[in-house]
Amino acid sequence: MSVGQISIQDVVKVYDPEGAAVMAVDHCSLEIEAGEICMIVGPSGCGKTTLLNAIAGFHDITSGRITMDGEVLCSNDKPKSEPGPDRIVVFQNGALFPWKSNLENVIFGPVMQGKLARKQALEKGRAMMADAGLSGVEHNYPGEVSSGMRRRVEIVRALMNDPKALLLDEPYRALDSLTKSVMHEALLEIYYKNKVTIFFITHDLEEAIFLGHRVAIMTTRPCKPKKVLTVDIPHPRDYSVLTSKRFRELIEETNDAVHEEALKAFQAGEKEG
Amino acid sequence: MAETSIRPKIIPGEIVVEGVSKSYGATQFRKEVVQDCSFKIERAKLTVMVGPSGCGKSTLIRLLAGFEQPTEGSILLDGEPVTEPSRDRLVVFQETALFPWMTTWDNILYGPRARGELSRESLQFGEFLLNKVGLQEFRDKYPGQLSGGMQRRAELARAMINNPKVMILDEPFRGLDAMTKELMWEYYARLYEENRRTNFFVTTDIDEAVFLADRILVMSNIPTQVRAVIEVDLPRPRKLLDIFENDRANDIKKQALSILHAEAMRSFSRGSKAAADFVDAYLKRASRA
Amino acid sequence: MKKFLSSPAFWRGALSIVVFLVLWEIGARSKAWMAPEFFAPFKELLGAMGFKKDYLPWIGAVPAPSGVLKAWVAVLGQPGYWQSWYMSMFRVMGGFIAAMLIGIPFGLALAVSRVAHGIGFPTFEVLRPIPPLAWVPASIIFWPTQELAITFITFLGAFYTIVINVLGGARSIDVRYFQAAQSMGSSNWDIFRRVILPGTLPSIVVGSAVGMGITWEVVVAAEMISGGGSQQAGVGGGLGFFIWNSYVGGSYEQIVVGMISIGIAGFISSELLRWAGRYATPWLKLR
Amino acid sequence: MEAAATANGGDHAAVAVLRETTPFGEASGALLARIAALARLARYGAGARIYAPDDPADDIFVVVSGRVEHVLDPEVGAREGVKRVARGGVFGWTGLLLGQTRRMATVTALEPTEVLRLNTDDLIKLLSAEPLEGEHVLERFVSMIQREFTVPALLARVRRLSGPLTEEMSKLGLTMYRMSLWLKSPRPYLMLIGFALFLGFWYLAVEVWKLPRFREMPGPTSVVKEWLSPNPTYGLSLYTEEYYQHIIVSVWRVTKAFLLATVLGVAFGLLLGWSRAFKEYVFPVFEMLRPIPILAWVPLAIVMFIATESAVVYLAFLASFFATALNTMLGVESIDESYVRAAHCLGADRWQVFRHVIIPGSLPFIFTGLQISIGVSWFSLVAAEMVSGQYGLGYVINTSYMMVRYPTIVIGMVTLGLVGYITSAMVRIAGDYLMEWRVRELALSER
Repeated sequence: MSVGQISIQDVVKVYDPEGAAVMAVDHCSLEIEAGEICMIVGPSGCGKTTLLNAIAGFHDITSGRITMDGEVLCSNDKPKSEPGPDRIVVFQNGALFPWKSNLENVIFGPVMQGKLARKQALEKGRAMMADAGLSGVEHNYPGEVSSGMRRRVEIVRALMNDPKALLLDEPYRALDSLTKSVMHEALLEIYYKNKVTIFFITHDLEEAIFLGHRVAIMTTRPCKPKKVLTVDIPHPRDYSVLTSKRFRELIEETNDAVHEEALKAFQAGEKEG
Repeated sequence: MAETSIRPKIIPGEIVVEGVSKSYGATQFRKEVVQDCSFKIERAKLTVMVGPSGCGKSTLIRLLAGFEQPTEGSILLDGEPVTEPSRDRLVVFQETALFPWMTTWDNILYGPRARGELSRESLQFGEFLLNKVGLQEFRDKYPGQLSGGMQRRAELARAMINNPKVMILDEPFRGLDAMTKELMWEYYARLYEENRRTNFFVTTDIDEAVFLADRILVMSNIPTQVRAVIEVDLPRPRKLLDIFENDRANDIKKQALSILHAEAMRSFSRGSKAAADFVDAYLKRASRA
Repeated sequence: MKKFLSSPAFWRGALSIVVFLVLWEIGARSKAWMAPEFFAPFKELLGAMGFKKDYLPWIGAVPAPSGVLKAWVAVLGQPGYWQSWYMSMFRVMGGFIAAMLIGIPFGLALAVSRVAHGIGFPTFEVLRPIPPLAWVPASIIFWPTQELAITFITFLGAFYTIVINVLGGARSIDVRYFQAAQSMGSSNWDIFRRVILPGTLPSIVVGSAVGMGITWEVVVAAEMISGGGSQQAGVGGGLGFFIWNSYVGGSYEQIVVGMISIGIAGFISSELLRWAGRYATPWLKLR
Repeated sequence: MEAAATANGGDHAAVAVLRETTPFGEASGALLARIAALARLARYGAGARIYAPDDPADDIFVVVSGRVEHVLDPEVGAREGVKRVARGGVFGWTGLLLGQTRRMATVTALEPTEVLRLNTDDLIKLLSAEPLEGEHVLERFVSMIQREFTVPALLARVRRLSGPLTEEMSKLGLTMYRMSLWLKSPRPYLMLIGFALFLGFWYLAVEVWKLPRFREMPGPTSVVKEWLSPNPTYGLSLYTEEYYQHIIVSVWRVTKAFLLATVLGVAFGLLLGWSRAFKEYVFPVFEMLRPIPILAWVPLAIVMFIATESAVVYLAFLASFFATALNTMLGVESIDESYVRAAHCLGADRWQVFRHVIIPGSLPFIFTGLQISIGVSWFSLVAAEMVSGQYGLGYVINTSYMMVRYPTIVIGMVTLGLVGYITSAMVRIAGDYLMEWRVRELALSER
């Protein structure tokens, strides 16, 4: 039985209940299959990140339940779960420790948990970095390599802990589109090797359909799944998918749903995030 | 209020760039950024320059805007050499250059006020532009209180009030999220199609280039040169969905992509950070093909 | 405001201040409660460590808050106390305003013209490490009156900070703003007035708030050194002199009264400046 | 096929040719001579094949006379398939490419041709012997390869002169280059004008014009004379023992105060930033005491401390402590929350997060605090010494005023400035050393 099944059941999140009582997540339910790439698409500031924070254990939830492989992460009586190496977050602006070299970053997890002695961790770390095409930059600091490479070091750092799920918060937003296309392929490559569940938040519909097995389109704030699309393009996928007919049909099918939400956010003058 | 036409009478705004080179530093630390680069920006056309990031496009923009002088070669606007910044060639920068300490309205009026040409018409024209970019309610707000998309529109209005011969845009939509970006593409295309002012648009995003351009200049890596010129004969007004389905558009995209790959390959040998990732994909795809 | 009052943070803060005062009271009174025999061995130990025997080290010598309060209430009545407030305030304001009037244009000149920077900045940097108080003797010799001498020292205290902040602020204005203004046809004066000045305003506010804090530090010492410290028959006056006088006169409670008064004066003037700053830069306080 | 002939006499001719070739042209005479010595002259008849694809790529060729045709096979996809190379032209540089040992082109002599053959490995060894210039020549080689031959499919990096030495050397080269830039720019001369103006005015005002207020002031000449004279009239100059005694006393006091403030201040600041409860309890008292000017403590300090020595050090300590604690706290609060969250995700417990994220993350702010704190401790030390010290520079300045030894006042002030500057520079250097990652990042963004 492969691992990493996440089920979100009727989750509600209200910020500052007594004061402004801003509802960020409104009775959201979503099942994410084990080993699946599930894409969450929605306009900026619609509460997607709040959902991710709840799964990761950074925020509590007002009501509802989130479980992973049957084990309760958070629920009504335990509103906040503990962050752990079974579900690791890759942050939007990156969170590699700038004061540690890339290799030191990669081995941080296992060494901290005491799972691996430093020597084995270094060996495994070098192997995984080489595997992801990062050989040669082990001893550079994150600030010295390109943003695309930093992204991949961060994903390798997560995978060093053999997590059940990767939670990605718009990881490729700041990259220019040429580098972005490269990063998509690199992520798929890593996914095919490690078959870890991926919970991926984005604004970019094209990115969602190109990468995802399933795409959940969320409403503007407070966010809940408005439409869940199954992308029946076979994996492994590569760049030619982008110009295939089926891909364009899927885009058309979901475009007006997404556009509608974007326009609502646009008019409301919703500032970024 | 009558829709005053903002189409200028005779159509100015043709830029000819001839054998331009630009380098910084001296002796062994000299860095050639632009090298023997020549191209033409046709009047009343939307020319898009696309190239890998870090390939010297911004340097070319600074040369076109007159912020810097080329080491060799010449740049002519309607026959006149470009020597210093002027209202004829206005730049919309990648990060917003709205003055944070001025309200949106004061920002828009900055040009006429600075030149002492603040007349009733320019006020009226400012009002017209403010409505056109849909920022009436945000008139007294400071730029910091506007969202990314709104800042871009305010900046376009601030440039248009000066009626420049050429609008120069340096990856203006890069910071925006994907959805707002696509909305801004259509919005910007409408703006261009209305007054057909010469526009020079720089980007790293091929989809953006294909959707917006009448003509695409595909640039090489440092030292920058024009690698290819592709005419985009798609009909106007352009709609995102039909461009997306249009096969001609896809061919143009493929053509541009293959050239850009070759460019990124070469820059890899010089260890340029930005292109390194680009090459990985090419090598993988080449090996898989 | 109501939310702040009811929040736990406020109560915890209040509690810690009360505890601090109580401890201070007990410590200061250590001479009294340590008198009985019971503490004799403890006193021997203190003596052995080189401290005075009959009270707790350090804190024992400090007057108790209750005493300080009593002294403060008594002093409030005396015109001399308020006169020293006025004298110090006058000197601080004199030095501070002079530092603003000279410092801001000097800082802007350094930022705007390369030649001015080339000439002025190295000399400025060489003189900066010399602590302002080292200038006191030289200032007394140079300036005719004591008043001017002290005001010059407060001027120096604020001047360096203001110039550094203004220079840093003007330099940090993004080049894009200049380029945008230039392309829209602004003359150099226009750019200075409508880009450089507003762009530097936030750092002018920060510089002046910090500068104000330093002037209060400096005025105290200058008054002590020139007015009292060196036992010279100067006209004296000002809170610094008030403190020194209380020390010489042996009423330690008044020393603490003087210290707290200057603390309040410094705090108020810095806050006033920060408030004025917020008012002058509305675009900084966003939604 | 290849008539190899090495003629020593040919060295001069070889140097002349090398002078004309693109990559070697800019090298210095000495390096050129050594390269020429390496070269072997070779002659080919018209139509002779010099090498073909897959031959071993051992030598680099420089055409002395005649012309060759250099044809890259189409599969390589080079921009210019066919290229004619005449005198001063270079070809056959494949050996320079990383991991490339086989030829890729066919080269035939179009007419009787003379060439210089340079073994690639020997050339690389020679160039690494002179890293600075060698690196420069190789750099030219790379840009030449870029411009004339595009070989996308082949793509390999040019073999670099590896080894730490070259990196240091190029850094040295960079600083020397910046130095030469600085000298060429008007800045140093303006600086001299600035100093001249200041000292000139001081000299004129005091010793020549004798302006009203300036009359009693000590002039620059008297100060310098006093400072440099072996037996100074007022007993204090570079030669007297006492001068250094005062300096040592002051520096030792500041060091004691600074170190104590750093240890306590950083620990206190980290706690303030790290635990919200601790901050809510303690910070109000801290903020209540902070506005009190340090120097208002002087009389109280004298009362509290029996020995004036510890009173002076206490005052310098207090000033530093507030600055360090506050900046350390700001440092902890400035750390991006996602770093803490990332560490939690990776299974680090609270203490590990503190050690591996909070402390390194707040280092930049801590060092800003330390820079301010060293300045402020000098600031307070001087005043404390002036009011109550027995030794130290502050004491010197004050007593020399009272004893009407005016030049010594200025000597004291200038010494204070120098010593203050040196100590804060040491703090900055320590900071750069500890935060190498920041230094590299800033350097990178600068380039």
